[in-house]
Amino acid sequence: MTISLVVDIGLALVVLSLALWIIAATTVYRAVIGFIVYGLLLAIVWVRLGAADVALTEAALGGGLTGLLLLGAAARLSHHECVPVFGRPAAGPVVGFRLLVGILCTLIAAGLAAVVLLLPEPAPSLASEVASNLPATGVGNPVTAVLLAYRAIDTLLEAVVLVPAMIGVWSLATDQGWSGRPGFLTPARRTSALTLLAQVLPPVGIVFGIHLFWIGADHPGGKFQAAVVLAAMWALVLLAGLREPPRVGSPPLRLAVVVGPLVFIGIGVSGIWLADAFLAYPAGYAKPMILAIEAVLTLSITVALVFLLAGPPAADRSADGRR
Amino acid sequence: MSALLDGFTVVAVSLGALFFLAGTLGLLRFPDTLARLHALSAADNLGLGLVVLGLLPQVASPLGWIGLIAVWLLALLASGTVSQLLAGAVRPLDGAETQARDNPAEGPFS
Amino acid sequence: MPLYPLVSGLLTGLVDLGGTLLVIPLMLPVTGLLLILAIGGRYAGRIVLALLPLGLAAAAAVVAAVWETGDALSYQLGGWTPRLGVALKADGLSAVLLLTSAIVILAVGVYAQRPFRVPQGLSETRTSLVFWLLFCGVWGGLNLVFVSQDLFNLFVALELLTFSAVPLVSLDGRGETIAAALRYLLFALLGSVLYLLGAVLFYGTYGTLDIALLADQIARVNPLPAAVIAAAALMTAGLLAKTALFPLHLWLPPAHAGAPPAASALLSALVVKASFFLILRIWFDLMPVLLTQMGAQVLGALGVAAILYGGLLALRQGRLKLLVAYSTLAQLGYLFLVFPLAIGPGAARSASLVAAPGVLTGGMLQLVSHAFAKAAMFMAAGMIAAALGQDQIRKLAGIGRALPITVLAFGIGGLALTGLLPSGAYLAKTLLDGAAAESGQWWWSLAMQAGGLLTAAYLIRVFYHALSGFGEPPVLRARPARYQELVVLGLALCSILLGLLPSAMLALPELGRVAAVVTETP
Amino acid sequence: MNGATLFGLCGAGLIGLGLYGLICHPGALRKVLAFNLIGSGVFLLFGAIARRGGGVLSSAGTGIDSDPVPQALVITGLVVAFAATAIAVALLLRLAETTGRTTLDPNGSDPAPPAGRKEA
Repeated sequence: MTISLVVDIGLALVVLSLALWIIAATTVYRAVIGFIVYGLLLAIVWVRLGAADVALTEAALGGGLTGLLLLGAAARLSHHECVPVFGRPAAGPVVGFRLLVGILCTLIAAGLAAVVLLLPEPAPSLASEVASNLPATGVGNPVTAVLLAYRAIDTLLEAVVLVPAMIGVWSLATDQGWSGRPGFLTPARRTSALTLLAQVLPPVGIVFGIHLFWIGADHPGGKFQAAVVLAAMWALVLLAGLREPPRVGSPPLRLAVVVGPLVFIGIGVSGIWLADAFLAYPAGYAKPMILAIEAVLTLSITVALVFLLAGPPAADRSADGRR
Repeated sequence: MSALLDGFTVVAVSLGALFFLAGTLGLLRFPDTLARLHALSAADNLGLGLVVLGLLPQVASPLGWIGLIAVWLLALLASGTVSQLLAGAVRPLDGAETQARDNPAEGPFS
Repeated sequence: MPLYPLVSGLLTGLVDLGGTLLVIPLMLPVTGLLLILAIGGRYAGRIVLALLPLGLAAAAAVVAAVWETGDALSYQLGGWTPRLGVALKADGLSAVLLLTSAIVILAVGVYAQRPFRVPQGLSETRTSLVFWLLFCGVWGGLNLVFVSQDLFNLFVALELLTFSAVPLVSLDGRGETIAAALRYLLFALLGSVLYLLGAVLFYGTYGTLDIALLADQIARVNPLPAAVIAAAALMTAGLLAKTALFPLHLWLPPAHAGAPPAASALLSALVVKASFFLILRIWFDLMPVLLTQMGAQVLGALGVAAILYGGLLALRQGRLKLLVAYSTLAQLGYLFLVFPLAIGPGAARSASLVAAPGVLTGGMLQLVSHAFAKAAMFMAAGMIAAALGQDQIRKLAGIGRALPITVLAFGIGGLALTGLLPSGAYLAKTLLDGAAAESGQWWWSLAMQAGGLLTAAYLIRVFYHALSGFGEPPVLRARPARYQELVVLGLALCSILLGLLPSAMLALPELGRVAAVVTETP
Repeated sequence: MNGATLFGLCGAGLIGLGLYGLICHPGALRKVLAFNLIGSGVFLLFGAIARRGGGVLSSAGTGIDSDPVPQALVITGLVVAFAATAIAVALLLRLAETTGRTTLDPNGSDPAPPAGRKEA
């Protein structure tokens, strides 16, 4: 029972109890608060698992942006949801059904736990293969090598998947609201504290984001984490009301979202002639190409994430009598 | 020399932990939101400062020092802003107490 | 105009590309998607119109390449071999499905030019940009699902498909279509998370995600480890949720009936088939030993339940689109009869048995003919609903004389579903019946006959109303364009004439599949 | 019982909890929260598997002692999960705006009429 095991057990128990809180909380607002704390604790769990890149992503994306999204949703929904007076949750399915589902879920969890315990002892792993092929990719960080060299198709499709997701959010606008500005991040009233934060933090955040992207080649970091930090800064500025949310139809921003995947496809297709395989990099030029792709992808993912956060375009504020 | 530094680290970090404990006690015991806010922001920021101070000798490269101090400064900035926002939600500057209290979800997004 | 040498020159040029050919069907729709967002909604229709023939040519070239070499076409992305890299592989199954989806997407793309064109004054409308962009997203997701050989890559393909299909359902912005889209999204996300969990367990046991490598390792170990059985069960359950098989079908009817006609044609004909195709991959390529287990019988039973449930509920529907959506539920049931018939309890006792050949071809024929027929029926139903302003079956009187070609197309599609003589479904049913008789499982063919009767029943109900009425034909609000009607009729004819394929072509789905030698587990 | 297996069990528990929440909670936003729980449970399981297979790499001198392939897949999965949450949130907010319903049950009757809007 080494000290690190005790810490791990404590961490696991806290994470599980937070998950229980998220499920059992009476109002959705409390559940979302619990979820944000859960996301940040999960980042520490990823550090304990030796996965620094994932810890960065989980903290920024799981705890941060998802929390922002859900908090905004919970605040908006509180006008519609029937706030249970004495803590009894809204009329859910009958208790017997819940019991049945509870038993089913505990069986699934127990089965999975048993499977985890029965995993083969010499754990199969690609770590050695990744390490031996690392010099060929010219990149020091093995995770970036997997993301951009060995399994480049997944990362390309990742950046492409964000486009239909963004369009899915846009499609929920009303037809006359199509030319308006997305409404989720516009503040009800401007507070001086938030304005101060939105003026002081973004410069630091942008420098940190670019640093995170730059060191991504050789140390934990990379384009996803950098894009999330930059998107968070932009969202903060929008939340403080310093800037108007970006219009859906603005050509430069649409090009920004598209340029990342397009450059990636261009380099991939050029690989067919230069390095005799789609998404392959010519021998000496792997690292500069990977950095070029990462730079453009960071830009595209940042803009896509902000559009995802900003929500569907709503009719212009003046026409919208809700405020 | 390193034994002295290690000793300093242990002392500083445990002091920091003590302040966190005080902050949490304040959170549990104090009657209303504003008092809790005060306890939390005061104790936790000081506790974090002590922990960062204690960890400084453990970190070799100067870049690491900058990183640790940046963590502390950003945490200060964040907790300051959040305390302002929460206090503003509980008791808006214009003193109208009742309106905000029964609609906790007002917050920055209406 | 020397069209034939031009086309054959293009085909041979493409076929000589060998493995690189597989990249074209992937990158074409993805580039289209990005260009539409960059250039904007006004030219979206034309961009798609330009890409459609290229996509069809690429799919035809893949079929030609697989047909010529008699073996699967494979390609290592980035030059990395599969344990590290991701491989693409197009065997007979993928080639058939690539071609089918290319044809259906060409028809839907041409049909949708009119409803989603941008009126003169505007630079872009919400529906036109959203539809055309998600159209390319669905097309790209489908091609990747049919061609990829890596489990996580297939997960990303499923997500691309889900994120492109869900917003199509709530395109008209009404309350109930948004609720239908949200329910569809939750079911689809639960499905893909369970699928991902299965992939994680496979990686935890064998350290790779490539289907071919996993199949080798699974074939060697005799009592399957618990993690592998759990992974297969989780993946199948997740994919069943996405295929909307009987107990998990709640989301399909409101979603497919609520979507605009062109979108519901895509959803019913192709998107639902992608997750079914993955179940085929898992059960026939990854773990053929599963076929001898009880699981295959359970899938067959669920298929029969879907046939009966879908058929009976289609009989009771008041709206035409809901009737066609419930008929999708029923027709999906047929596809799941492939699993129990592949080995069959009787035949499994022999030491080792190659999966019964006719069954896979029968399943493919049923899938292809349903894709053509259902796309045609949904588009025809859309035109009828647009013309009359409503799609109540009782109020369809006289539409037969008002829109003759549309109702004819709907009728031919319906007949193709029931499995009349020249149709692909007829050939599929004979093959499946033969396999059922050979393996002594008469009850599956009984279920197929019952399904055929139910399909005929709810179609006759529609024709009774549509072709009746002696008064003057109803006043039409919006008359569909002639080319739209001809495209839908062409698609329906494709389905009805599928049975006339030369028998040599029927061997196509079997090509390139490593002979699934199934040893009876002790 | 080392750290990796412990977090694997924690992941299995999260999946069970999330599944219960997804099925039993009527509220749409609660279902989205539960879906995120299941997602993080699956990724945690993948992380535990990565940690088990990691020992080799630390000897290779890169200092990170967990298998990089699952890490890359989890990062991609996290971004996909965020995109899914964004679409789900946009859908359920639009549903609440158009029909005032925050739940998905087919009979669609919200237990209480939406709380009157306070004049901000």
